[in-house]
Amino acid sequence: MILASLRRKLSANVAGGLATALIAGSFVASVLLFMGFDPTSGGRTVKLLDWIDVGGMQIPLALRIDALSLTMMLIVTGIGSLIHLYSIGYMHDDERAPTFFAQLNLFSFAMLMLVMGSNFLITFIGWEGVGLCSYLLIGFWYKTPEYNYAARKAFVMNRIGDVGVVLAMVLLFQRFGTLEYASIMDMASGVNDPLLIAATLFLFIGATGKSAQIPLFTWLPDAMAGPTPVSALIHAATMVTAGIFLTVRSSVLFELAPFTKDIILWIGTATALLAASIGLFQNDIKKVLAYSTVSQLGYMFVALGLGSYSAAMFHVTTHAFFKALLFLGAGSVIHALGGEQDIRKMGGLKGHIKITYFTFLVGTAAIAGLPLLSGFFSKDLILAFAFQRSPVIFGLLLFGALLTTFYMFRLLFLVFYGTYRGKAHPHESPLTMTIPLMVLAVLSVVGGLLNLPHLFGGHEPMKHYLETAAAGIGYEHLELSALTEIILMGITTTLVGFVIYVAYGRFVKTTTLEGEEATMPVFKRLIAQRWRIDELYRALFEKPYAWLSTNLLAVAEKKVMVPLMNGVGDAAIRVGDVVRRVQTGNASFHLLAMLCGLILFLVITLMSN
Amino acid sequence: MIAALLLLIPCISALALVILRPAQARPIALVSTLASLAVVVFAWISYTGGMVLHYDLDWMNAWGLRFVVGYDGVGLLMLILTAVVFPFIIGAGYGQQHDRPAIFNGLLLFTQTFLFGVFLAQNALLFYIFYELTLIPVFFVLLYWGGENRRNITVRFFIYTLLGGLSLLFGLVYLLIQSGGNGDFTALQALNIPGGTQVWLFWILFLAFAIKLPIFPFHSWQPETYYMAPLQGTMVLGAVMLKMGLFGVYKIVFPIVPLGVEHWQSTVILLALIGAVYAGIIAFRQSDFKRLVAFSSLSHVGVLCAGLFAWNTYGISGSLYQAFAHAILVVGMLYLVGAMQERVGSTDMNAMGGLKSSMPRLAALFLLVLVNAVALPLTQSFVGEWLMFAGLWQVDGWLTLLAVSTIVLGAVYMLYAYQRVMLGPDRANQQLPDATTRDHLYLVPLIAVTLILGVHPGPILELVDAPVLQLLSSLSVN
Amino acid sequence: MEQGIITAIRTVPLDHYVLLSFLLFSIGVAGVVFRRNTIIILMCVELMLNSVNLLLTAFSAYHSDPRAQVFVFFIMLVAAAEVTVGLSILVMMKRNVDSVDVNQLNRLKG
Amino acid sequence: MLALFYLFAAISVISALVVVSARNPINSVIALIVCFLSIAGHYILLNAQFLAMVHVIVYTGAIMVLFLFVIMLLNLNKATEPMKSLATRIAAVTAGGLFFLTLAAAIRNGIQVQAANEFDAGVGLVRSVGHVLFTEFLLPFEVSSVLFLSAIIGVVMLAKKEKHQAEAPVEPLTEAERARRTA
Repeated sequence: MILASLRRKLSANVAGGLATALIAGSFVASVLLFMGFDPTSGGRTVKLLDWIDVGGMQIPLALRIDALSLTMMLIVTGIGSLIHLYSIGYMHDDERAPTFFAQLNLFSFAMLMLVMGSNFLITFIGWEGVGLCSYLLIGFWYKTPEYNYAARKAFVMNRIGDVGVVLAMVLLFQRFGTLEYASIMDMASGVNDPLLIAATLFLFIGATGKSAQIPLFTWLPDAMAGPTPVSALIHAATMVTAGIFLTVRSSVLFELAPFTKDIILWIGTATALLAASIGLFQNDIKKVLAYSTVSQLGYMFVALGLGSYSAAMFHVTTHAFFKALLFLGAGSVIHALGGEQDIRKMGGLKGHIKITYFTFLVGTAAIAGLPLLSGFFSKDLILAFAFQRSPVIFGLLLFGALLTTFYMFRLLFLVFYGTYRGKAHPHESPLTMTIPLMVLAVLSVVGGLLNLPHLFGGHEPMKHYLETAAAGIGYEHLELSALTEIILMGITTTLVGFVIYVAYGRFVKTTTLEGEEATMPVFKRLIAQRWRIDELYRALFEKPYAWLSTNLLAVAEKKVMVPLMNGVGDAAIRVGDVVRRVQTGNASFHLLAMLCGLILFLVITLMSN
Repeated sequence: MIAALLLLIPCISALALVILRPAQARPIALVSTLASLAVVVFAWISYTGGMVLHYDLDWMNAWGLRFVVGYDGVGLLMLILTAVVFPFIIGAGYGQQHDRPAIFNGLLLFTQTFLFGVFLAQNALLFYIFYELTLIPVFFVLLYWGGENRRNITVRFFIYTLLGGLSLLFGLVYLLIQSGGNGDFTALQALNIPGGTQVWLFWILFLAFAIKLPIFPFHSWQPETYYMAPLQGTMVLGAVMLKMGLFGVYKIVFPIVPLGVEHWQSTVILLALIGAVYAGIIAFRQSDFKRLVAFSSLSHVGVLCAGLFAWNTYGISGSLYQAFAHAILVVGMLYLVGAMQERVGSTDMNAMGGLKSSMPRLAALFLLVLVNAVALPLTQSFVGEWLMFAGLWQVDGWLTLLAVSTIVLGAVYMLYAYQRVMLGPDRANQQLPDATTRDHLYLVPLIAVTLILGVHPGPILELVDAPVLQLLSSLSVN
Repeated sequence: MEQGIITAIRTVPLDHYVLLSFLLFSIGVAGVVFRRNTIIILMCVELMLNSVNLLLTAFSAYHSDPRAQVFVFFIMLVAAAEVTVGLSILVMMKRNVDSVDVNQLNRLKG
Repeated sequence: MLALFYLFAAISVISALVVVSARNPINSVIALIVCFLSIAGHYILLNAQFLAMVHVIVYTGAIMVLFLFVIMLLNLNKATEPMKSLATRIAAVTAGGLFFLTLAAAIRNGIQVQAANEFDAGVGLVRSVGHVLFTEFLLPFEVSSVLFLSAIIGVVMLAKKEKHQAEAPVEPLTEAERARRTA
């Protein structure tokens, strides 16, 4: 059954139907696995072959099936199948569609390796693999230099994160002598070692790269250059959650390193707020969603920093549902308008593309956390944990959530309400595209049931399920009284409702569009220009690097190193020149010299006797 | 028998080519290299571990020169490497125009002979003789078939490497005096040289290999020479000859002056890594494809050398494994350089761009080669690099950080190069042919080797494992 | 008769012969360096060869070993060949540069 | 006996000095012939009769005549040779003297040799030398004929006037150049 899910890599370059069938097949395989899996057994490891075996290092190519990997497998294959199906419609007029599906399948393969690996190094295979696929798919339309740049940026930023992962792996290997998750987690419990702080910090650096956290988040908005299904699958639902997955995988280590958890907490909070603020004034439909993704990932990291791994995974799941939905919806809009992405040129689409509108509405409501939708439960769980830790964090996160609500509804209203401001003739997407939308919409609505809290009569099934795989979940304690929880939810919901009302007034009644950046007030312009972080990075890293590269060549290499080498050659030539003068060519002089040498030689011989 | 065949096959065919100058020089050379490959594969299959001695003959005993040839696991790995890479090197000639192909291929085969000699020699002087002999055919290849400014660059290259060789000879003579005129490696390794002596003797011996590899700051001959050399010459230099440096360090420096290695270990690692980062940064702005490959090779070699000097099982095995990966990689990259040159007419990347539209298959092949260059997991390079990082960590965390940072630099310049060559808007007038059958025949096996050994590195690692452990344990006993 | 020869040979100490041949050799060497006329330089070389021959013969006689004398014989052979070649070179030189001054032959200048 | 030795020694040294110092090549040749003859005398003193004969025939009879021929052929029988600079001459004489001194110093303690073989009055006669020559050294003897052959060929090649050389001598010297060189 595991091989069934691996099989897709082999037959990847056929058309979309086959690709979809394959990934759907692997989804079925995953479901079967899920059905046949007994969570109490803790998981099993299937060894495929020896991979690296040198000296004391034995790293098998092995897969691990447990609650955590199964959850991720279901997300990856499930949403993956839907998005494949969607892509058939979306990419039908692109001549390189087979390539697209091949790369998409390769991505699924890598992502499955990532979640199924039984040790860090196998996970790393997938980790790098998804990076490569992400690179390929962002740069899918390779004829536009900006897209290539975005692809390269994504890969390089991921690579910087990978440095962290490699270092963490090396460190863990040095400490524990193995990279198997199970063994490390067993050995690590109770160990108090500053080494663990270093290792977890390195892991977190890797996670910031892959999951687009400060400081490595700028690649994700640029990654929207790729086709929209790619954005949905890779840059919203699956790949970007790899960092969270890895953290949950090694939750035991993080539990032993509270310092790292604090850092994760603050970075998560900062990212959530920063990205949400940027989202406020973006005009590109996909960019808004991208910043929203970054922001939501920030929430997940906050959950991790708070030690509530199950909440993070829960949010990963619900986020996968509604963000995939939103992206696909956005894709459908773009498709309907023949490639237009600027929301200033949309509006009033509610009547033209009903299914898209409706599903998009559901997604927006879910992400905003309207009661009883999936986002409501997962986000509130995080907020509750935050409140337990400190009201300040709770306040900040709540503010972030309100921002999210505001810009999401701004998006919704600007796109679907008001009057149509564009030129193209909007038309509804084919069935292959709308079916996934509907399925995802349903999931977004009911996703909350997966981890229904006690308050609503549930008993957090997902948490208990995951607990069998990630020991860190066992440390979680949410000890808020039911009353507090209800009050918190009440506050949140009220404020969200208020914000929606404000947004409605601003964008439906009057349709406020953002003007040119130059006319904005300073602060607003700063936000609209994404806090100028891209420019900052460019000035701070890219330009100096290029400068360094040019000058190392021009100065260090050409002026120092090459002359040094030439110096050796020239020295030889110069010595030759000096010696040459002795060679007058005058035979008697040579003879005389020879004679002198002979005399000298004889004298020395005689002396030494 | 195997040793004799390995030395004789290329040598005889080389002589035949040079003397008879047949019209079909390249196929003959190709067959000869394939025959060598078959012999090596046979040796590999029949290898059961330990040191295999083929000949142990007296030659000029008074000078410590004896004809002792054989191999252990590492030697065999190097033989495999040479044998695998050479058919590709000869095969690369199909895209190139040479005058006097018979002599050219003959010289390449001579190089192969001497390289086999280097990797087979179990006597220090025999090693030295072969080591220097390899320079001679390469010298002529560079001098007569090189590009612009070849006289100057070739002579400088020659002087520079000879200087290193001289230093090595000096060290070997010193060792011979110490050992009472017995030049066999076994005898030299049994010497107990005092620590103070080892400290300076280390550099005397290592200088040759440092130049050959080359590591920073001895590298400056490399980029220009690689650029100027004919494609196949660059392949020989980059894929195989620099491995002599690694092999020399493993065979001579490590066992004979272990205390010196211990003393200079961190210095060498630091230098090597500085070189790796330095070259990685420079490579970014290179506008010439071939120079870029030269600098990227320089960068990889820095990490290789650092891994070797990590001086533990992981580091050394990783480095030796990576040596193999690097050879395959260099040949693949350079072949692509050649393929581009054939089509576009120069190696300048400014003249390329947008080629993916007209040659999607070649672009895909390029990407697969590139994946190895940036050491993505499940390629050969990843295994090597991972082992080296693990080894380096045991030496120093900061150095590891430096080493790991090269994977970022590698991604930066490689992807930038890929973008400049393949991606971007179409160029209107370019209707260039896509990958031909020859390109496929050439690159697909290389990529296959990369991937197979990336997924299943066991066979190679097995070869390396035992000798490295033996080396390290013999040193700790001393 | 035999005894006479023995005394005849052994009366003169070996040192004397050695010294004599050294002297002749040194004179030859000095001549080679001293003169510029190539033909005289050639003659001086002959002189040096002869001094060596003398030395060999002296030792041969003292040791009663004829093999050294065979050696001298070979030296003479070689000397004869050498002179013919040397003189023909001289003729060439005269023909080409119209001089037998050895200083004219400075083409070996580096 | 000793007196004879001194006589021959004096003759050979003096004539050798004349060879070196004579301005006219003809005088040098004559002196060299005298020198060679005195060396032949030494050979006879040493009972090396065969060598003495060969010496006289080869050197005096053949080689020196060849020298004379060449001198006459090239018209060198005038004392036209420019002398070297004083410094060089002094250096040459000093070097030669020093060389002699060093060599002499090597045997300052005399030479201690034990006669290797029993004395044999026949050594040095044609019989003994010939016997060794045609048994032990037969091969070198035959090979020397090859040497002569190559010498003959070499001489013929060298002496033969080549056409292009005759037409255009290699870099004919200008008058100024020649003056500079001889200076």
